[in-house]
Amino acid sequence: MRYVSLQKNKLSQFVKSLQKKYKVVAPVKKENLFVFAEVEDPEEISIDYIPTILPPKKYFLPQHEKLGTFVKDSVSMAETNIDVEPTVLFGAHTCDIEGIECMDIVFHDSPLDPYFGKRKKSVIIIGYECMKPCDEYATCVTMDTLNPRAGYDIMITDIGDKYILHLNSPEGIEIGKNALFGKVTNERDMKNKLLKLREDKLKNFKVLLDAEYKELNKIFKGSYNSETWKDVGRKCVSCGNCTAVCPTCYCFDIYDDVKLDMSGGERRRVWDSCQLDEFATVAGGENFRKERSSRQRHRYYRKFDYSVIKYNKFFCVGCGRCTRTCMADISLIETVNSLTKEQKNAK
Amino acid sequence: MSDKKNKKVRIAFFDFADCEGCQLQLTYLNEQLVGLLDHVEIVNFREVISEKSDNYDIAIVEGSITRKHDEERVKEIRKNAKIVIAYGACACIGGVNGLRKKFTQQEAKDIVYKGREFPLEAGEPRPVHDVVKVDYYIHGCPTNNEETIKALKSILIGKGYQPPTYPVCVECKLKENVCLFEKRQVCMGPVTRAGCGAWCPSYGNICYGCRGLLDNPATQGEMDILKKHGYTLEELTQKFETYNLCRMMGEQNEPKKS
Amino acid sequence: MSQKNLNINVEYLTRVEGHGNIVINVKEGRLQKCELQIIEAPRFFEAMLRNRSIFEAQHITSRICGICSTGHCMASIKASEDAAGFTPTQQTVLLRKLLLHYETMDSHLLHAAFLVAPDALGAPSVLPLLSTHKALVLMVLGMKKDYSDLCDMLAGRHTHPITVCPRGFTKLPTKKELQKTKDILIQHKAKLEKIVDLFTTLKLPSFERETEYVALTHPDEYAFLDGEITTTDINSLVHPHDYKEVIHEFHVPHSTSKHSKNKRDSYMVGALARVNINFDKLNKQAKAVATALNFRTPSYNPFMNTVAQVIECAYCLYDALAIVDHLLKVGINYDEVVSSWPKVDEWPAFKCKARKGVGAVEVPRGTLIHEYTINDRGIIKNANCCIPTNQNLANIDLDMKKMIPEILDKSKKEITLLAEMLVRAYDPCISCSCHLLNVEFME
Amino acid sequence: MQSKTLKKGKTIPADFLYSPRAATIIRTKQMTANEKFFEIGFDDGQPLGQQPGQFIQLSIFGVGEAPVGVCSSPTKKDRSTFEICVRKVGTFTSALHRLNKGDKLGVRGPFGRGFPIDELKGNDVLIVAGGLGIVPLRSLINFIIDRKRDFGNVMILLGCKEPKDRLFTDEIDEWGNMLNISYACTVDRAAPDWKGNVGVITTLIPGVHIDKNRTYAVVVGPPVMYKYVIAELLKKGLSENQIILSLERRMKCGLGKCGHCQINHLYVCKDGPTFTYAELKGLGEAL
Ligand SMILES: Cc1cc2nc3c(=O)[nH]c(=O)nc-3n(C[C@H](O)[C@H](O)[C@H](O)COP(=O)(O)OP(=O)(O)OC[C@H]3O[C@@H](n4cnc5c(N)ncnc54)[C@H](O)[C@@H]3O)c2cc1C
Ligand code: SF4
Ligand code: SF4
Ligand code: SF4
Repeated sequence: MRYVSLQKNKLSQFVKSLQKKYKVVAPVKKENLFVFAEVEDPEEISIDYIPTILPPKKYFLPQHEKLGTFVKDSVSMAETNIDVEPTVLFGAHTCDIEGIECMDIVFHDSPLDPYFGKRKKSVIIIGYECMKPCDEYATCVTMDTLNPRAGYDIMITDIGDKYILHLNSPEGIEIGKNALFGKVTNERDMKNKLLKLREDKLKNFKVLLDAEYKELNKIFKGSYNSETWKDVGRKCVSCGNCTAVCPTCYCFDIYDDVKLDMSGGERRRVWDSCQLDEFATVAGGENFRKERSSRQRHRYYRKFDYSVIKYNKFFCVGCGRCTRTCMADISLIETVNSLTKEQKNAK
Repeated sequence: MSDKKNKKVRIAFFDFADCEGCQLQLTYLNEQLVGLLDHVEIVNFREVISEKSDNYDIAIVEGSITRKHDEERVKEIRKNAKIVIAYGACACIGGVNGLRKKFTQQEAKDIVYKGREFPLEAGEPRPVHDVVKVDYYIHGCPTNNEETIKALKSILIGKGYQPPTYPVCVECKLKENVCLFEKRQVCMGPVTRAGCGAWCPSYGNICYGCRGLLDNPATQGEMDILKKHGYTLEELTQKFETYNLCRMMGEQNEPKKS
Repeated sequence: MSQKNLNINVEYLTRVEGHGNIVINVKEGRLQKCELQIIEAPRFFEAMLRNRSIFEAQHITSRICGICSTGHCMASIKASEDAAGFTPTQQTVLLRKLLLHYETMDSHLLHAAFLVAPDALGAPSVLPLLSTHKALVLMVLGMKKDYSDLCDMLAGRHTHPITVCPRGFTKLPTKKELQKTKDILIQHKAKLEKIVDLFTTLKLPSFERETEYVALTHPDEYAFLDGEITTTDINSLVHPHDYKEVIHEFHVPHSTSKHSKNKRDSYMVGALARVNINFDKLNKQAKAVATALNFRTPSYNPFMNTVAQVIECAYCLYDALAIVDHLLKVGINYDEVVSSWPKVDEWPAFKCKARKGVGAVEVPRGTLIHEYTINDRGIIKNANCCIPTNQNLANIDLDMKKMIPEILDKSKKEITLLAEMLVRAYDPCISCSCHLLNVEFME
Repeated sequence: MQSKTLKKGKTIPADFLYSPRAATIIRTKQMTANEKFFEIGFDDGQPLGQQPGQFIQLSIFGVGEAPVGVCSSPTKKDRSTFEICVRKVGTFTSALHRLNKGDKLGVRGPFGRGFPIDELKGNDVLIVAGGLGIVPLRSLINFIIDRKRDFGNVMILLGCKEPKDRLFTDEIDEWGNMLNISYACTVDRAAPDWKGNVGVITTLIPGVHIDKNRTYAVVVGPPVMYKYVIAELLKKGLSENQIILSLERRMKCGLGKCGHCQINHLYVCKDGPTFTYAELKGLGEAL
């Protein structure tokens, strides 16, 4: 059984049943925006939300993470307690699920990052399919992350009169055994129905990028020395917001934190950003990406070119966060369109 | 500097023109302070204890240097101390004291001491490094205990302390705050040195830049942003000035890494 | 009386906030000179406020003094709102009162337990008390930590509060935080009793000098945040706008600092003045403390200021609890969150009333007044701040002048100590006063 | 999909990937005012097992970590120790300089891709070292010396700022005495008593005789040096594949995750630090 149904007014009850076994994190309102946070009362969940300030990557690679503890005069790290509770990530959009997949590739790429690995294993991902665009910043249509594909345990789709849950893993199937759910008798019909639904919903989504998915990499191949980077660099204030909010940015710094009594301490890692002055600076002061323009270019290339070379995958999932968050109004859509125009004119 | 010989490091606090709010922060440390006292001995802390001593290793200097007499006093402190730490915005960058520089000394006196017949000694407010060499900086108005502790620990184990070179936004985003710009407000976070944990934005206020402009601030970028938001050039400079006037008036910049 | 010669010069008086010297000169048993000198560097805040916006005035003036920053914030905000014509909501007023109570309790407690008690117990500082009165010291430390936590929850931090600004708060406490506030405050009831117990055993010097007492007063409440000015010498109320009718600032030849007086040569502000004037308005818990500590109004003993502070601690604690209970009952309205500045779409066209505004607040050390004259963009064109410590300076000098001859038969050490204790009893805050005081070295 | 069964707060061993192994300093030697040499051995007696050109992450708890190249050859007689030479430039390196014989430190690694020994075998090797570049190259030189019959002619060109900056001076003379190894040294500026060459290292290249068909050039030095040296080597007729470089970038994890050392799509810590010029050519951020 791969599909079950759920009455629309039963969503809260479903969450409650999950809370018996898991910590549930879901989108909740924070002022005029949204964040993923632990929910106590299912009513707190805002299931209709635009992408949260930080993507769910924080559950797999926390902002600050302990790598190990050490005691004075010893040189290896002691056992460390990483606090991974069995967690349900509830209501993740398909773009964010794709983002988690990207992180997964990087951290599983040999050598496997043990901390990420452990956390990944402890989180059950329950997605919620988007039927309409979030806002004018999302480019999920072009990036092909609009529809559920993989990387989730359960996907919830609103088919109008009720929800359909696609159970995509043993854990998902286990959860699907809950008495709350109705049977879906004809699975093939349901599959076709969903396919049709996905075709139909496309017309709700405006295409904002002037380049198509398959052209994107080629455009970047030709744009390394584009003037566009200078424009972007002039505007950028190097605040690092765009990388913090990106679901596929994973760079980090490592630092030691000593205990007050100096008897030992912790080695920790913290999110870092390639947009910051110091990121590529070495002792002596040489900075290999001194210009803001080169740092911005680096960010874009990590999404649209380097990742393709390394992992054969775009590392932009089209969530629109970097554009939404940028106080300098640097827009991914405008940047990519400007590159596209340049490339097309050049031909 | 470590406790190799099991000798406690002697720390002395001194204050100059300031509000003493940064020293006050330390009284909130409580248990942490007790932990620290295993390694250090506080020999001068006028606000809390009566005893005084000239024998110290680390001098923590709070406040801006203004008058001739203060200049001499801080030079004496520099002579006595192995390490001098500028503590708080007034000491590190001049802080709000710098605002006085919008006026000449005479103008300021006329405004505040109207009708006074007696002499009044004042001086130009200056960050400590304008008068003596400073080894480390702990920024903020007020300083943030978390950073103070971090810095003291690092200095005590001999690794020294270099405050962040990135902007407040970095810490702000990690805390998942709604950016003030997304609430139609303007913020100095992008050009201000981090280390406070985005204290003010986390409580819904804007960043006022109390930790000083970054070494390499995107001033033009920030100006463009503010202008776009309807600020005049004058209002804009005012925003930069609240804490940074000493630096903006071309006084010696805060020296780069020591 | 002895034919004594005495020269006392206490440089950098400790355990007060800011820098001050005490100079006493006695020749052949006659007092030649006796004054508290302020040696803090002048900082010119009134000048600094010129051409700044009312939306940052509280941010800037809070930096007058780290200890009194909440008080300055409140006075500043009230002056700004008064000038610009903003009226705070009921909820805002309650939360501001709450914050001011935290400030008062914290400041009084620090003063009473850590700065005054060591003197009364004959210790040079609070540190030796750690061995003799360990439990108590730790308890007070814990209480201080609580106040700082409470301030963190409500204002982001204690020193230089973040969330308080003209028009309201930039962040409002959650229900959980209110509940936690209540829990903490309830625990303080018993702790306060211990402090009261300590003060029943402490012997404060018995010195008296009748003077004028000045404070805000309010028909319905013990005045802290709001009220009109009154004194023990006048029988009328003075609107804050007319504060200059009571507070006459003047320069004196023997000192370079501004002093204040009304009809007499000096007056006193602060806890003692407030309790003397507003005793009726205290809640029953505070009155009980007054009885326990043998406090009778009017008290003319400046050393009793500390006792008055303990009484006020009780008032604030129970009033704070009442406020929190009320807020828990009616719930916080989160739509009242304000931006610290007008939002960017309001800003270019922002207009307000152009006129004078005055904010008068009772802060721990007495009546604090900020007066701003603003233009229609809310830009301050003229500012004046009247600081409690300043207002007390003349009174301190006169108290010393009366007290020293009375105790000349004591040793120099004892005289010095008593003089220091007297100054400390006023809990002077010299950082504050020094925004307009000068320095003069007596060698 | 894997089954997800982790329990709350489970304690896991600090992973070896991030957890250093305990090591002890066996011997130190102050080489110049700013460079110090350390011989280090793991406390469990295991050899490091590095290839020439690989690096390790040194760790001093409380201070942090820094990458340093290993300057001893795996063919060294006593395999239970290895050697490094570090210049004092910042926080970590200063702390390291304070350590002496008997002090403990942590070591992770070896990391990265070393010099392509298999390709060098049977060929002539031209070694070009600028400044501190001699440090990782020393491991290659010693490797070649120990396996001399596997290699053809070896030429060593050394450049540094001043004569007093030269490292491994005693060994260099020895290298010069070895059969089939020739060496030349130049300094940027020198006192009158200096008898050797004066000028930047590129000035030495036109003078060397190489068989362009069977020579590999291995170049390590400060970033500014590469462009000029490569141009000279190309003039000599070497192909892009015959020029091997070792790069230095900021590094934190050494595992190809933290992103600091990235040059375009390459991670210096994992894909490098040694690269052929062919691999780097055209990468905007490499040279
Ligand atoms: C592959 C490789 C091999 C190296 N081999 C040697 C060697 O054999 N001898 C030697 O003296 N130096 C070597 N270095 C350079 C050495 O790593 C730096 O000098 C050192 O990291 C500076 O650290 P610091 O803490 O003293 O300086 P800080 O300026 O305080 O740097 C702080 C941190 O930034 C990172 N960092 C700063 N500069 C560099 C840099 N140049 N490279 C990598 N990370 C950096 C480190 O994590 C360092 O701990 C090598 C670097 C690399 C990448
Ligand atoms: S969010 Fe915008 S201003 Fe900030 S670093 Fe990214 S591109 Fe630059
Ligand atoms: S609120 Fe201020 S500090 Fe925070 S991200 Fe926005 S601009 Fe930066
Ligand atoms: S947010 Fe800005 S003003 Fe506030 S403490 Fe931090 S640096 Fe200072």
